[in-house]
Parts: sequence; structure tokens; C-alpha cells
Amino acid sequence: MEIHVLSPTHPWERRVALTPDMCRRLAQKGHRISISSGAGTAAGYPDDSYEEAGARIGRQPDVDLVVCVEPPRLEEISAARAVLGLLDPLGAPTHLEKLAGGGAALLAFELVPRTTRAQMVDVLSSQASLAGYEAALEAAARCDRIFPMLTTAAGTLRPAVALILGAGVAGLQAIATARRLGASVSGFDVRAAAAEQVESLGASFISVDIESQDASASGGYARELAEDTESRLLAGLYDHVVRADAVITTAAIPGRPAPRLVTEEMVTAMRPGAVIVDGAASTGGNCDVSRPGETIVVDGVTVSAPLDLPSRPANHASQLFARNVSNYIDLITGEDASLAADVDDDIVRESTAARGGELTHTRINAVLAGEG
Amino acid sequence: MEIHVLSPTHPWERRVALTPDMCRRLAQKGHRISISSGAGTAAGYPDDSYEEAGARIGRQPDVDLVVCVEPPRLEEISAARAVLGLLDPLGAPTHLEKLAGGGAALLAFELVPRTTRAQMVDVLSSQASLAGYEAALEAAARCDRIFPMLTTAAGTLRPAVALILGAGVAGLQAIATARRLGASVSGFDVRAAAAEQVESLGASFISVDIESQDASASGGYARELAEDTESRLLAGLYDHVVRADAVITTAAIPGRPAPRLVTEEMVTAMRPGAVIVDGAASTGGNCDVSRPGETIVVDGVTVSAPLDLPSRPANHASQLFARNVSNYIDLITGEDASLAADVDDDIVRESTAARGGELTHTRINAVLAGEG
Amino acid sequence: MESLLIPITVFVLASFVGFEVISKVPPTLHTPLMSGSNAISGIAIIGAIIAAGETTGVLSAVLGFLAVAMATINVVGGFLVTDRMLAMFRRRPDKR
Amino acid sequence: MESLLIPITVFVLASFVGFEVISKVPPTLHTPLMSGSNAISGIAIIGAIIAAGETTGVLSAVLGFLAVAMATINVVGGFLVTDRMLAMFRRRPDKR
Amino acid sequence: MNPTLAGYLYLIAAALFIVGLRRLSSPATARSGNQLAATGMLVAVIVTLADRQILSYWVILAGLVVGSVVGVVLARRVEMTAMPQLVAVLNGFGGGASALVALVELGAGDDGTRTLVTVAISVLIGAVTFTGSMVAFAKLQGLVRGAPISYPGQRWGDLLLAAAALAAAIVLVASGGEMVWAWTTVAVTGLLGVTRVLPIGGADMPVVISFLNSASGLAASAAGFVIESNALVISGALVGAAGFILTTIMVKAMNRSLGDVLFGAFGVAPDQADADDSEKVARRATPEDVAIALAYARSVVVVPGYGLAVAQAQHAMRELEESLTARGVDVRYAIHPVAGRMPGHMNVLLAEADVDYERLYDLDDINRDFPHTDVALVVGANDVVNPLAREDPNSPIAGMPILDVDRADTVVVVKRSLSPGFAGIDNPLFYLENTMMLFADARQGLAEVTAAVKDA
Amino acid sequence: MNPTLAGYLYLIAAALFIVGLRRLSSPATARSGNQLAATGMLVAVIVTLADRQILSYWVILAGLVVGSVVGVVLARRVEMTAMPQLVAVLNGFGGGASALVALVELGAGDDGTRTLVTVAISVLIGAVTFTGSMVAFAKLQGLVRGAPISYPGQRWGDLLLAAAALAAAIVLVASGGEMVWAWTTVAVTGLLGVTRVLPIGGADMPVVISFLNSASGLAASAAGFVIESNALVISGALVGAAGFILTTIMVKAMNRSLGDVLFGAFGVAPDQADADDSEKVARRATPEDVAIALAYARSVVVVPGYGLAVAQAQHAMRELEESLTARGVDVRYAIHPVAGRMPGHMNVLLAEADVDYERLYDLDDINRDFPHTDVALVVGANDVVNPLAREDPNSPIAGMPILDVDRADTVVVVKRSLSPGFAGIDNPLFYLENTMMLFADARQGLAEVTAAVKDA
Ligand SMILES: NC(=O)c1ccc[n+]([C@@H]2O[C@H](COP(=O)([O-])OP(=O)(O)OC[C@H]3O[C@@H](n4cnc5c(N)ncnc54)[C@H](OP(=O)(O)O)[C@@H]3O)[C@@H](O)[C@H]2O)c1
Ligand SMILES: NC(=O)c1ccc[n+]([C@@H]2O[C@H](COP(=O)([O-])OP(=O)(O)OC[C@H]3O[C@@H](n4cnc5c(N)ncnc54)[C@H](OP(=O)(O)O)[C@@H]3O)[C@@H](O)[C@H]2O)c1
Ligand SMILES: NC(=O)c1ccc[n+]([C@@H]2O[C@H](COP(=O)([O-])OP(=O)(O)OC[C@H]3O[C@@H](n4cnc5c(N)ncnc54)[C@H](O)[C@@H]3O)[C@@H](O)[C@H]2O)c1
Ligand SMILES: NC(=O)c1ccc[n+]([C@@H]2O[C@H](COP(=O)([O-])OP(=O)(O)OC[C@H]3O[C@@H](n4cnc5c(N)ncnc54)[C@H](O)[C@@H]3O)[C@@H](O)[C@H]2O)c1
Repeated sequence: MEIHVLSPTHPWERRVALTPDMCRRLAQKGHRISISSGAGTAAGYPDDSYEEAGARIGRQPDVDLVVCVEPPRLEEISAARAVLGLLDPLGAPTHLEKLAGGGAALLAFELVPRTTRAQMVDVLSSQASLAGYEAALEAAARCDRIFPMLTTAAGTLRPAVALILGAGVAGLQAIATARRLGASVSGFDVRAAAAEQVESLGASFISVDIESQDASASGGYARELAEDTESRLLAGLYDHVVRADAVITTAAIPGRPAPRLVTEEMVTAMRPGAVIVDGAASTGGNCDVSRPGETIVVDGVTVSAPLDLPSRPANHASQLFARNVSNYIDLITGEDASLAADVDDDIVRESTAARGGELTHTRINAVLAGEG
Repeated sequence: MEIHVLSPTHPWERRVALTPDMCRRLAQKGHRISISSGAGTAAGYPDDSYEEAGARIGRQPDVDLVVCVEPPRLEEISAARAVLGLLDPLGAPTHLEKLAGGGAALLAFELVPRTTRAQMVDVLSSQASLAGYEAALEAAARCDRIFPMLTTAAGTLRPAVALILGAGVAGLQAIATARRLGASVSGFDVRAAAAEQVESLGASFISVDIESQDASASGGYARELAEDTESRLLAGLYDHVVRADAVITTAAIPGRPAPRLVTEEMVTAMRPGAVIVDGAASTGGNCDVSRPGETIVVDGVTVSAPLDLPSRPANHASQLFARNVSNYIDLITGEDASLAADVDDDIVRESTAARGGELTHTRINAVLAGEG
Repeated sequence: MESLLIPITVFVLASFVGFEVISKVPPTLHTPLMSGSNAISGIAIIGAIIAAGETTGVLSAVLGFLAVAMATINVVGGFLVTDRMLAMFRRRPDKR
Repeated sequence: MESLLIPITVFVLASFVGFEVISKVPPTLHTPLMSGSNAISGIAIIGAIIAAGETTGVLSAVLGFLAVAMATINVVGGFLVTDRMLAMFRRRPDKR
Repeated sequence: MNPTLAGYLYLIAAALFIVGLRRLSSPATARSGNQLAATGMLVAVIVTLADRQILSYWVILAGLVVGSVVGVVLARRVEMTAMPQLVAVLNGFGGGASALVALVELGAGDDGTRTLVTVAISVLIGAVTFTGSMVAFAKLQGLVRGAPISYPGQRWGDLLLAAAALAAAIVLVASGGEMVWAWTTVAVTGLLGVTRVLPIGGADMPVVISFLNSASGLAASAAGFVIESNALVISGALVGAAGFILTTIMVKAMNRSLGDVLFGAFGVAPDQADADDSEKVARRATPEDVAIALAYARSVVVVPGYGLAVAQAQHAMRELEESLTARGVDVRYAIHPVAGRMPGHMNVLLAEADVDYERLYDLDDINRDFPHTDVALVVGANDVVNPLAREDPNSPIAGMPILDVDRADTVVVVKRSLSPGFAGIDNPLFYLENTMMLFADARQGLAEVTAAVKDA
Repeated sequence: MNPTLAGYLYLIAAALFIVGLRRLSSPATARSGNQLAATGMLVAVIVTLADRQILSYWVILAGLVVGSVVGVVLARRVEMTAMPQLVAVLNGFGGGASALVALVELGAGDDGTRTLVTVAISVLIGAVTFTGSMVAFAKLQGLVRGAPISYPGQRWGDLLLAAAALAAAIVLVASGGEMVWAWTTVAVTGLLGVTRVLPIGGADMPVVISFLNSASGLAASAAGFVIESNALVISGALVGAAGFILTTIMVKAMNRSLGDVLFGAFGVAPDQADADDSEKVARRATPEDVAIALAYARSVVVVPGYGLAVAQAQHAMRELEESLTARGVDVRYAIHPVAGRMPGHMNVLLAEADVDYERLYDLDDINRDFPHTDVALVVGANDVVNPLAREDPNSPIAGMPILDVDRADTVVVVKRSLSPGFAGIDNPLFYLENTMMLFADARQGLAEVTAAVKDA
């Protein structure tokens, strides 16, 4: 099939959906690839590296599949039969509705099911790992204390206390990274399975008695907490947050605003010089005071809410992204390397957000209904 | 004695020479302490924390000893009998000469000898450790690859290749930190003893055949290389530098400009997305293209030459600094907690840069002569 | 009683040897060791030979023959099979 | 020769026991073990008692006395001193 | 032959048995030990033939030839997996021979009380060893149901039989050696052997055989008292004691007690107890078994999984790696893309334990090598080595590439139980012929294996 | 007493010796083993007194009383450090007793050749044991120079003496037991004992004593043949064999061979060879010694230094920590501010090995605790534990606060040699009475200690 790779649009987005390596792999399977000029530059892949890999630079007339790292504008996908990428179907469903109007099938990585087999195309997981790593680095770099313990002739520095709230893919990686740096790390999550996972990284799990059932939903995701449960949770977290030198939050609920975990009261009670890295900035943030995309100082406490975490290690992030894309393309490739019209595969079925101009996914429709 | 703590002057300097804890300790020994208002704020110590510790805010009339983290202006030390701090005697000897004119004894941490006993007052060591840690973090944060190896369903990311040039205190700490983060680390130094030390951190040592003797000088410092040795060295390093994802340089020679280790040619040959952190920025940098205090991108390679590395973990850095200051004050305290006029202690003797209006240190005079 | 003192002394000492000789045996060796010591207990073959050598009647000859045959199976089969089992403890040759 | 078969059998078996009984001894136990086995070799006291009990002349009485005394020193001193050395293997009491 | 010389030669034979047995208990020397013991036996047989006044060589010769042929054929032909059965049969023959010797002696008539007592003992032990071993064989061979077979009141029945056997033996002695009582003793005791072994589960059979072996050693020793042969006394006592120790070691390795095994009546095979399905049987291994498999391997591939992380066993694993590489074993790690619970989970752990990056292999690279791998050591991994992903298209993990550990010569799996992993499905790997299960917390288990490797 | 009963009681005594000796070879059971053996001895003595036809009890009683008093006093009074000497003396007395018994037997007259042969053997071994042990004692006690003492042609001289002793013994037998030849044998053999032991270095004395002990066991066994006492035969053979094994173990632990020790003539004590100054002697320990010191301690403080880093022994250290804490030992780490070569060097390593932060103690906190610490384990540290910093104001490290490990009950230092650390100065810690040096690469050494802890 004819595949086109879009350039990222946001200023901080540096990833690219296909790397030269993956272009080569796809070309070997019979696909033809074109790429918007400069799409890979920020990720360390200049145009000529794509040309070497057999891709053409610039948009070609007939495109079967457009791949992208961000929701594209409608004009970018015109005439394409399908679009594959991070399309933010649950965060920006109205934009998606508009895109669907173009008639192309919209394949959103966000909707890939969380089955074992689907992991090979699970962009959310692959990018969240990197985001977690970067969140920990951000916290370490911005903290006015070093993470490891240090015994020197000028006295002993105790290890910094790092607290990770939300122990999903990103949270676990943040825990692992903070532990690597030598901090004294604890983690928290509302899913019951998380405790063992946190401990499997050598960190300790904070148990907050929120007198509620395990908040696991299907597919490894969490569900929202009832209001009184939430307040009990915040009360339980207070002491831990206030004592920490670095707090990293990564809690999220698909299709919902990020849960509130760090209140303004907590921030003011923290030690000046401490740092909060809000990894859930793109869905509003887990911290009351965080301003997505900015780093502010509140009462001496640095509150960073970056939007570009996975994009920071752009080269590695693109490698993983491209491999996910390539694996996904394998799923929708029919005979003669053509785009298969109808695929009987649960991964493809579940991740299809729109088809033939219609939004086909119940979750998106549910969100739209909720918004409307 | 009457001790006064100056505020830092440079915008990026956030450390403070005495922490409330150390003020308390000194007060117990009979000293009286005052501190310039706001001196500790950036390090996480607001004025009231000093007041609680028994210090007064603002300059007092009669001051025996002024302590500072940066070379002070002449007016700041007027009427003081002695000044203790980082005074940059070898880097800015003319300014020192001016200060000496004020008549106060100038006690420069930079001149503290490298004996085992002197480590308790060795500010260079304590701050260099933190600088090395921050240099590694800076490199990790700015690199477009993550440091650790990562095996995922979207393929395996090989560990980043980190190269640390100059394996002194800062370099070793950078090695340790990069290793902690999971990078594949190698180190280099011209001192022969460094090889074992690098390996003692589990990293590998690069042996460059520079056909010269061990370049160790007295006191654990290195000496400058002959010109042809230098070019052989650069040739030997070329491949290693070019292959690296992150290069951290910390090489220095006391009183001399930082040695050249990364040439412009190397930078251009590096992979776009790679990063160089030049830890020797304050003495001109080890990299040809680095601009002290700035981060630039050259042919896709990020070159960062921060001046504020030790100041970044301001709180911890101040704790170590303050402990060094307090230990030093013990050395120059005579009867009744007064400033001892003449101390028979090799540490004090060697670190005295000026006394009675005269520069007394041979090394400074040598540097001044060289400059003139 | 007196006449038993010597064989009992011998028996006690041999038992001590038996107890001491086996101390920490890895489980993989349990079967070979059992098989080997079983073959040793086939020492009853001596009795069988003596008994068979003394036989006079037909019945006792048959019994004697059976005794010798069974003991021999025990001994011969026992040692051989033990050896076969132990062949695995040679280092495996390089396969690649 | 025949009369020696039994004691030799006993000797061989006892030697086997001796060889087997000592296998891996931590060096810290070398001295106590040596001392303990030395005390056991003081079994020569039996010979001394028998010899002394048979004495008739003065010289042999003196020699017999000496033999018993020396053997007794060996036995009594040996076991006691071994015990003293081994006292260190009791877990030390809490000192704090 | 001079009887004194014969005595010394017998002593040498006995010494050979001792040394042989000693060497048999360590892997490195076991083979030579067996050969020494066999040499000892040869010496003893030759001396006996030369020394004693043999009336008819024919019977003996016939017995020797027939026995040798049968022995050789059995030892050669039987499959490696049928070894325990074979040992049972051989042991039974040994016991049978003892009993027969006693009967023949008795037939020779004119015996003192002491001889009669020993004869009775020989008959008792010999007969029970014979029938017990045969039942054990039948169970192991699958001729009889492996599961415990018993009848209500078994205990009392056995007690009664035992009393009857004893009584018959006593009457035999009291009667001055009436042949009929001897046969009665044989019959009753033989029956006891059958009913006593039938209720014991198949997995416990090795213990039973070992125990009977120890008993037959005592029988031989008893015979030694009768014919005043120190060789028999020594060898018998040796085997009796060594066999007893071995039995207790085996019982301990199964976490049982001897009484439990022999009289537990309804003892269930522990191996089978764990399987959730009676047909699939997982082979339980001890740390020592695993240590030997690893220590004598040329190449080992370690597959870490989530269990390694849960147990925080990375340091223990590293330690094991070191002790293996010190022995010259080639150790590599196969990292599955989704092992653990987060991407790179295994990387974090192994880096912490400072495992060399060079030793880590990706799925594609290592899968080619499994057929040439001696041992695949699976530590707390489950889904990522589940062959169902390849074989069963309806499985929830169908289509996921897995690590083909089942293609290695031997697979060792270290986990706490047979319970499933993240995907919640059973793993047929655990029930393969070439799989050994070490049921343990990974950290603890690996530490024990490391300790055992040092002794292997 | 019924001689048969006596025989059985002797057998029991022998069995007690066997069990006792067995238990003596493991730290946990050693004490009870010694007590069992002593009980066995008591049984044997009482049986002998009751059984034999004793003509004069007075001589015996006097001997027993005097011997017991002396024995008790010696055992109680002698300092722990003088134990080897004491064992030498006791061993010498044992040998002397054997020789005297033979002489008395001879005096009783009327002996067959067999008795004479055994008497000769007893005299030979007894006399050499007596004088050899006494020389060993004198050397250890410092009465004679510890260094090897010899004369030119020593080898030939000794050979001559040995030949003469043998000849005298043969004549003794041939002459049918002439007393004069007996005394000649005693004299020549005694002299041989002296000249043979004098050339052996002080540090090898324990081996010599152990060897002589083994020999005296054989002498006792020989006596057993004479008086037809199986108790003597068994105990003697037991001690002979066990003593021989022990001797070879000791020799191996010193990395020597037995021939080397006994006939190396100018064997130098290996302990002393390492000291760069002949007056300061460092005590060399084996991993097993260290393991026992640690395993039986209540509290251990580990002091890591640069050598730990160089050897990358952090994981091995962690492993040791675990096996100690599993035994209930309290393990803490003392981190000196300037240990290693960069600030926080030890922190990095111990964090990598995942040592709990709670176990790390600063200098000030831990220095208070050393006087209450059983064992301070110094791993590759040197300057930071050098007492000269406290004691010698002219030392380059004067005034640096150090970790006061020398105040712990026992100090174990693991490093490769006695060479100095960063500061380049010698460390008197290594030569303290309560310091054991384990000369090894830290990683290797700690791994061996861990293995040995498991057996302790
Ligand atoms: N990598 C990722 O990003 C990611 C994320 C989410 C989910 N997953 C899923 O997680 C699974 C990973 O496979 P896996 O093979 O690593 O793990 P797994 O299939 O979950 O199996 C782990 C096994 O470890 C054993 N275990 C647990 N604790 C143990 C302990 N202390 N000692 C010894 N064994 C222990 C358990 O058996 P016992 O209870 O019998 O001991 C369990 O069967 C895959 O299904 C994957 O799809 C992966
Ligand atoms: N911490 C800092 O920031 C810093 C910086 C520079 C200098 N220093 C200085 O470094 C010293 C640190 O003291 P320290 O006690 O840690 O170290 P040290 O005094 O240098 O002693 C280290 C010892 O480790 C042993 N060693 C080396 N390799 C070994 C191996 N593979 N296995 C076992 N042992 C090994 C060496 O003895 P063998 O050769 O006999 O094995 C050596 O004596 C102080 O003098 C300090 O002033 C410290
Ligand atoms: N089966 C698979 O193959 C597969 C693939 C990817 C992820 N997963 C699993 O799914 C889980 C979540 O994945 P994710 O990280 O992408 O989820 P996510 O990004 O949606 O959420 C991040 C984390 O925030 C947590 N969270 C939600 N509300 C919270 C609250 N109020 N307080 C604290 N924490 C809260 C969630 O439980 C989750 O762990 C992980 O356990 C992961 O292992 C499984
Ligand atoms: N004895 C003590 O108590 C004590 C105290 C502090 C430091 N030290 C030792 O002193 C040494 C240096 O300390 P520092 O880090 O403060 O020194 P520094 O900051 O002056 O120099 C940093 C490093 O750069 C290296 N260097 C110089 N020219 C180079 C070149 N051309 N190429 C590569 N590397 C070059 C030096 O060798 C040094 O290791 C360290 O080894 C440290 O351990 C000892």
C-alpha cells in the first residue's frame, strides 16, 4: 500500500511515526512510503536518511494510509483511505468527528485493547514507558536535593524521598528510574494489582485505607472513584505528599479528566525546593495548581506539568512508535501488500474509531454524549 | 567570633555558605552569626529559619569573618578581618588582588591542600560531586535517547553510550550516575590512577595510547599535556566521542584553562540528537564549541555548558558547603571563640591567599605573572 | 554370647561406616546409589553359592540353582544398570 | 596369621570410620578436634592401668605409676581443655 | 584355598565395597565407585568358589550363567525411564535369593538354635523383600494401578499378618527346623509384602524399594552370622546402614517422614497432588537436582519473568550465573518483550544486579538457539514461555511470540506453584517430559541452587 | 566382671568415641561430642578397673589422682592463647605413657615374638611422640627459638638416627626382650624426635602435633593387638585415621604438603613470610575461620572501602549479609566519609547491591558501638580504619576521624595483601591480637566466606 508519514504539528512534538529502519522493513514487504519533508529531523532522522531507506520526500497523490504521531488536520488526510496514529479519540472526540467526515477509516492507537497479543501495537504502553523515565529525570533535575544518599567528608546527605502516584506503565517506569538514581521511593495506585508490581521494583507501596473496592476496570485501566472515596484518598495521601522531596503523578482514567491527587493545600505544605512533576498534564493534571505545558513555582515548590515527556527522547520514542506502526500495518495488510478492506482481527476492530464517515466506537460516542 | 554570611551575587548562584543547622552549631561554640537578608532563600532556607537558629538578619558593624560562596565585591568585605569562601584565586587573580587590598586575610577554598585530613574542608570535592551528578542528569535529560536498555513489545532499545572525559571527583560521580541510569559507560582521564577508579564503579576505562607518562601532578591534580601529546590524545578520543550518545567532560587543571578534549570536528561527526555536557565551562570548557552558560545545538548535537551545576541541588549543596565552612572555622578559632591571629595548621596556611594586604600564595603569584 | 562379640563388633563398625559413608547425596544420585548398594547387597550370592554347592537332593538343587541365578541377576544387572545410569555424569560434548 | 585376621578386620573397619568421620572441618575447629582426638588416644590409659596393676618390682611400679599418671593427664587435661576451647561456640549473650 | 588368605581377600572385597559406596555418593566419582564395588563382588565370588568345599559345581555354574545372561539383558534393554522398576526387580531377586539360601540351609538339616534364628530372620526379610519389590515393580510399570490400593481394616489385617509371620518363624525355630514351617513363614510373609506395599502410592515406590534394599542388607548380614562370614556381615551391615540413611534422605527430600510413607496407608504421590488434572503430572525437582542439571550443562539460557521481580531475585540470579560461569557453563539471558509488568521490567532488575548487557538476548536472537541449549532456566516466567501461544489459536495469548524453551534439552522452571500467570491460563510446559519444576520463591530457590552447585 | 560383658562395654565405649569424634568436627555439635567421648573414656577406665586382675591398686590410684590433679590444673590455668602448647604437652604425655606401658610389659617378662613386635612398635612411636611433642611445646612456648633450627647434614643425621632406632628395636625383638635394648630404643628414638622437630618452623607445629597424635593413635592400636583389647584397637585406629585426615586438612589449609612440613627442613612459617617486619605478625585466616567468627557473632559491622569497589564485591557482600541475617546476626555497615575514591563511592555500590539504607551508619553513630560489636568486617578498606590517625600526630592522616574497628572484639580484614592504601602508610590494625587477615580479592573472598557460613 501507499503510506504517507505526516510531520508533527505541535511545537514540542519531535517524534515521527516511521523511522528509516521501519520504512525499509515495510518497503521490503511491498509497501511504498512517502514522508513530509523534515518530519523526522527533530527525531534525529534527516530527510536523506529516509531517501536512503527508499522513501520519497513529500506527499504523493494516491495515499492509502496516513500515519501520524498527533491528530492531523482534516486537509492532511484528504484522499487517504485510512489514518493510523495517536488521534486522541477520547480527549478530543469532536475533532475526531470532523476527521471522520473525511471518509477515511480512523485507526486510533488509543483504542488498542490491552490484550497480551496487542502489546506489539500498543503505542500507549511504549510511549508511557519513556514518559515515566523522563518524568523521573525531570523531577531529579528540578529538585534542590540530589536523589541518592551521599556520605562525604562534609556530612551525609540522606536520599531524597520520591513519591509516585499512579503506578501504571509510566508510573512504574518512573519508580524504576527514581530507584536507579538512589531515591527512597514509594508508589501508590488505586488498582489492587499495583501493590505487588510496585514492590517488584524494590519500592514500597503506600497503602491508603480508602475503604473501597479495588478500582480496577477492564483492560488494566482504573475507574473513577466516588466523591467520598476521593476525599478519603486525598486525606490519606496528604502526609506522604507533604514529606516528599519529589512527587511524580501519572494517574489517568481513559476518556476522563485526570484524577485529583495533589491539592493546593498539599503544595503549600511542602518543603520549599521540593518538586512536583505532573505527568497527567495532557488530561488536565493530577495536581490542582499545575499548568499544563508550564513549570511554575508555588511557595517555593516547583510544579512542572510537561506535555512533551514522551517526545523528549525523540529518537528512541520514534523507534518504538515506528515499530508499533509497522506491526499494526502488518495487521491491515491484505493480499499483494494492499490495504485490506475488512479485517477480522479484534485489535483492528477495537481500535477503529471511524469507518465510512461514521464514528463506530461506543466509547467515543459515550464521551461525546457526555460532553454534549 | 562575629561571622557574616553574604548573599550570592550571580543570578544562577543559589547556594548559601551557612545553613541554619550550621549556624546553630557555630552559635553553640560561642560564635555570633549574621546573614544578609534572603541569602538562603534560593537554597530553601528563608530568613526566619536563620532567626530560629539564632542568627541575625542583616550586616552587623564589627565582623571578624565573612563567608561566601562566590568572590565578594570589595565593599562587601570592608572592615572584615578575614574572608572565607570560593574566591577563585587562580581563575580571577586580579580581582583577588583587589580584595587583598582591603587588608583582610583571604582564605580560599580553592587552595585547600588535597590531603586526607583536609577533605573535611574540601569544598571543591564536595561541590564537584554534586556537579558530576547534575552533569549526568543534564546529559540524560537532553539526550534524544534514554540511557537504560529497554526490551519492549515494540523492540529493544540498546542502552545509550555515555562517555565521561576527566575522571576526577565530578567525573567519577557522573560515571556513577550514568551507570545508575543504565547507560553503557566508559571513562577517560590522563592520570594513571584513574583507570582503576573508573573500573571500581563498574564502568570501562578507555585507554588512549598517548605515549606519555602518567600526567598526575601533586595533590591528585593533573598537569597540562605537551602539544603533540594533546593531538595524539584527541586523535585517540575521536572514535569514542563520535560513537557516543552522551559525552560529559569534567577535565580541569588548576589555574589553567580547561584542556581541549572535544573538537568541533568531533561534534559535527556526532549523531544528531547526541548531547555534550561540558562540565568545565567555568574554565573555558573542554569542548571547542561550547559557550559557557548556554546550551546550543550544533549540527543536531546539543552542547550544554552550564555554569550552575553544583548550584542546582542548592539545598544539598549548601548543606555540604556549610559543613565545610563550619569545619574550617573550627581550624581558625582561637581561645574564647575568637579568630586566631596566626594558625599553625598546614590546611589554613596553604589556603591563605592573602594576608595583611599582600597576596601570599606562590601559585597565585605564578598565575598573575603568567597573565601579565 | 561370647562367640557373638566379634561379629557384633564387626557389624557395629560396618554399620558406622555405612552411616558415615552416605551423607549429602544429591537427589539425582538417589536412584543410582540405591541401585549400586542393592548390587552390593547381592553379596548374598556368596551364601547362595555355598548353599548350592552343598545341595544333595533335587529340591534343594533346584532351590540352590534358583538362589544362585537370582543373586547373580541382582549382582550383574545391578552393577551394569548403575553404570548405565551414571553415564549421564560425563560432561556433555560440545553440540554446536 | 589367622589369629590376626579378626583384629585386623576390626582395625580396618575402625580406620574407615576414622577416615569418614572427619571430612570438612573448619580451621577454627582444627585445634579443638586435635585436642579431642588426642584425648581419645589417651585410651592407652587402659594399657597403663593393666600394666600398673601387674607390677611387682619397684622400678616397674615407678614406671607403672608414671604411665598411669601421664595417661591420666592426657585424658583429663585433654577433654577439659577441649571443652574450654569449645566454649566459644556457644552463641554470645547479648551484651548491650 | 587357605581359609586365612580367603579371610583377607574377603576383607579386601569389603573394603572395596566401602570405598565404592563412598564414591557412589558424589556425581564426579560415582562411576568409578560402582566399578570398584563390582570388582569387590568379583573377588568375593571367586574366593567363595575357590575356598568352600563345593560338592556340585553344575548347579552353581548353571545359576551363574543363567543369572548373568538375564542380568546383562535386563540392564541393557531396559529404557532409562524404567530404571526404578528395574531396580525394584533386582532388589526383589536379591531378597528372594536370601530367602532361598536360608531354605536350602534348612534342608541341609542339623542346625543349632542360633542358625535357626538367623535362618528365620533371612526368610522373613527375604520373602517380604521379594514380594514387596515385585509389587513395587508392578506399580511402577503400570501393571497395577499406581494409586494406593487398600481395603477397609487394612491396618489390622497387616498387623495380623505380621503377627502370623512372626509366629510361624518362631515355631520354625522351636520345631528345630521343620520345613513346613519354613514354607509357611515364606507364604505368610510374602503375602504381607504384597498387602503392605499395595496401599503405597506410586510416587513413594522409590522409598519403599530403598527401604527394602536396606532390609535385604540386614538379611545378608544375618546370613553372615550363620555361615560365619565377616564379608557378609560387613557388606550386609554396610548396605543396611547406607540404605537406611539413603531412605531417610529420600524421604526428607520429599518432605515426608518414613512412617508416613510406609504406614500412611493412603499416602498420595506429592507430585500428583499439585497437578490440577490427574493426567498431567509435573515433575518436582529439588535444588540439588536443578544444580546438577545446571552444573553439568554446557549452555544455559535463563528466562526471567515477573516472578523474578516479585521475589526480588535478581541478585540471587546473578550469583547463580557467576557460580555457573566459574564452572565454564555458558550462561545467557533471554528477555521476552513483555516479561514482567512494564516494558523493560527485566532490564531494570538485571541492570541492578549488574548483569552484563552482552549476555542479554532478544527473543528472535535466542529462539534459534534453544534447540542447542542444554538447560533453559525459567525463573518466575509463565505466559512468555507458554507453548499454547504457538499451538492453540483460541488461547488469549495466541499469536504472541514466545520463548521456545520447550525446545531445550531440559527445562527447569522455578516458581512457587503451578498457578497461572497474568493471562490466567494453564501452561503445558510444566508437564513436559523434559521439564523439572522447582517449587520455591525464586530468591530462596535460586540461593539454594547456587549453594548446591558448589557441591555438585 | 564377666569378660563378655566387659567386651560389650568396651564396644559401647568405642561407639561413644566414634560418635564423639563425629560431632567434634562440626561447630554446633562439637561440645557434646567431646562430652560423649569423655563418657566413653570413663566407661573404658571403669571396666578396666573392674575387669582385670589388679594386683596393686595403690600404684594405679596414685597415678590416677596425680594425673587428674595435674590435668585439671593445666586445663584450667593455661591461657587461651597457649592452647596449642598445652595440646603438645598432653600429646607428649600420651606418647610417653604408651612407651612406658610397653616397657612395663617387657619388664613383666615372658613375651612371645608377636608381643615383642608390638612392644617395639609402641616404644618407637611412644618415644618419638614424647620428645617430639615436648620440642613442639618448647618452640610454641618460646622456650626454644621458633625459627627452624638445624645443622648441616641434618637429613643424613636423621636418617642415621632412624636406622639406629629401627635396628635397636629389631635387636630388642631378636634378643627376646632384653631390657637394655628397650632403653636403647627409647634413647635413640627420643633423640630422633628432638632432631626431627627442631628444624620445623614454629607455625608448622600444629601440623607436627596433629601428626604425632595420629601416630600415638596407631601406637595405642598396636598395644590393643598385644593385650587383645578391641577397645584399644578400635580407638587407636580411629584416632590414627582421623588424626591423619585432620593433619592433611590442616596442611591443605596452609597450602602445603605433609612431606613439605615434616621434611622441608627449612620450612618457614607462612604467616610470618607475609609480614614485612619480622616482629609484627599478622594472623592469616581462611574463609572458614571468618565464616565461623561471623556466623556465631551477635553483631557484625561491615566497613567497606576502596577495595570493595575495585573488586566489585558489592553483590558478594550483600549475599553475605543475607546469609548472616538469616542466621539472626545483626549486620550493619559503617560508611566512612572518605572511603573509596570519590564522595559517596560506597553509597553507589551498596545502593546497586540494594543494601537497605537503614543499615548504613555514619562514622559518629557507629563509633560508639564498636566496643559492643562482636566482629568488625573490614572489606578492602585501609586508611579509614588506620589507628595511626588517632595515635600518631606525625602521620599523614593524623587528625582524620577513623572508624574505631580495633575496639571490636574481633576484626576481620579482607584484602589481598598487607600493602598500604591511598595514604601509603602501614596499618598497625593488621597486626593486632584480635585481627584476622583474609588475604583474597574481596569478591572471591566474600563468596567463599558466604559458602562457608552455610556450613558453619
Ligand atoms: N511487560 C509488560 O509491559 C506487561 C505489562 C502488563 C502485563 N504484562 C503481561 O504479563 C505477563 C508477563 O509474563 P511473565 O512470564 O513475565 O509473568 P507471568 O506470566 O505473569 O508469570 C509470572 C509467574 O511468576 C511466578 N511468581 C510470582 N511470584 C513469584 C515468586 N516470589 N517466586 C517465584 N515465582 C513467582 C508466578 O507463579 P507462582 O504463583 O506459581 O509462583 C507466575 O506464574 C504477560 O502475560 C504479559 O502480557 C506485561
Ligand atoms: N572518598 C573520597 O572522596 C576520596 C578521594 C580521593 C582519595 N581518598 C582517599 O582514599 C582513601 C580511602 O580509604 P579506603 O580505606 O577506602 O581505601 P584505601 O585506604 O585506599 O585502601 C584500599 C585497600 O583495598 C585493598 N584492595 C584493593 N583492591 C582490592 C581487591 N580487589 N580486593 C580486596 N582488597 C582490595 C587494598 O589492599 P590490597 O592491595 O592489599 O588488596 C587497599 O589497601 C583515604 O585515604 C582517602 O583519603 C578518598
Ligand atoms: N495486558 C497488557 O498487555 C497490558 C498492556 C499495557 C498496560 N497494561 C496494564 O494496564 C495498567 C494501566 O496501564 P496504563 O498505565 O496505560 O494506564 P493509565 O495511563 O490509564 O493510568 C495510569 C495509572 O493511573 C492509575 N490511577 C487511576 N486513577 C487513580 C487514582 N485516583 N489514584 C491513583 N492512581 C490512579 C491507574 O490505575 C493506572 O495504573 C498497567 O497495570 C499495565 O500493566 C496491560
Ligand atoms: N587526597 C584527597 O583527599 C583528595 C581530595 C579530593 C580529590 N582528590 C583526588 O584528586 C583527583 C582530582 O580531583 P578533581 O576532580 O578535583 O580534579 P580537577 O577538577 O582539577 O580535574 C578533574 C579531572 O580532569 C582530569 N584531567 C586533566 N587534564 C585532562 C586531560 N587532558 N584529559 C583528561 N582528563 C584530564 C584530571 O586528571 C582530573 O581527574 C581525584 O582523583 C581525586 O580523587 C584527593
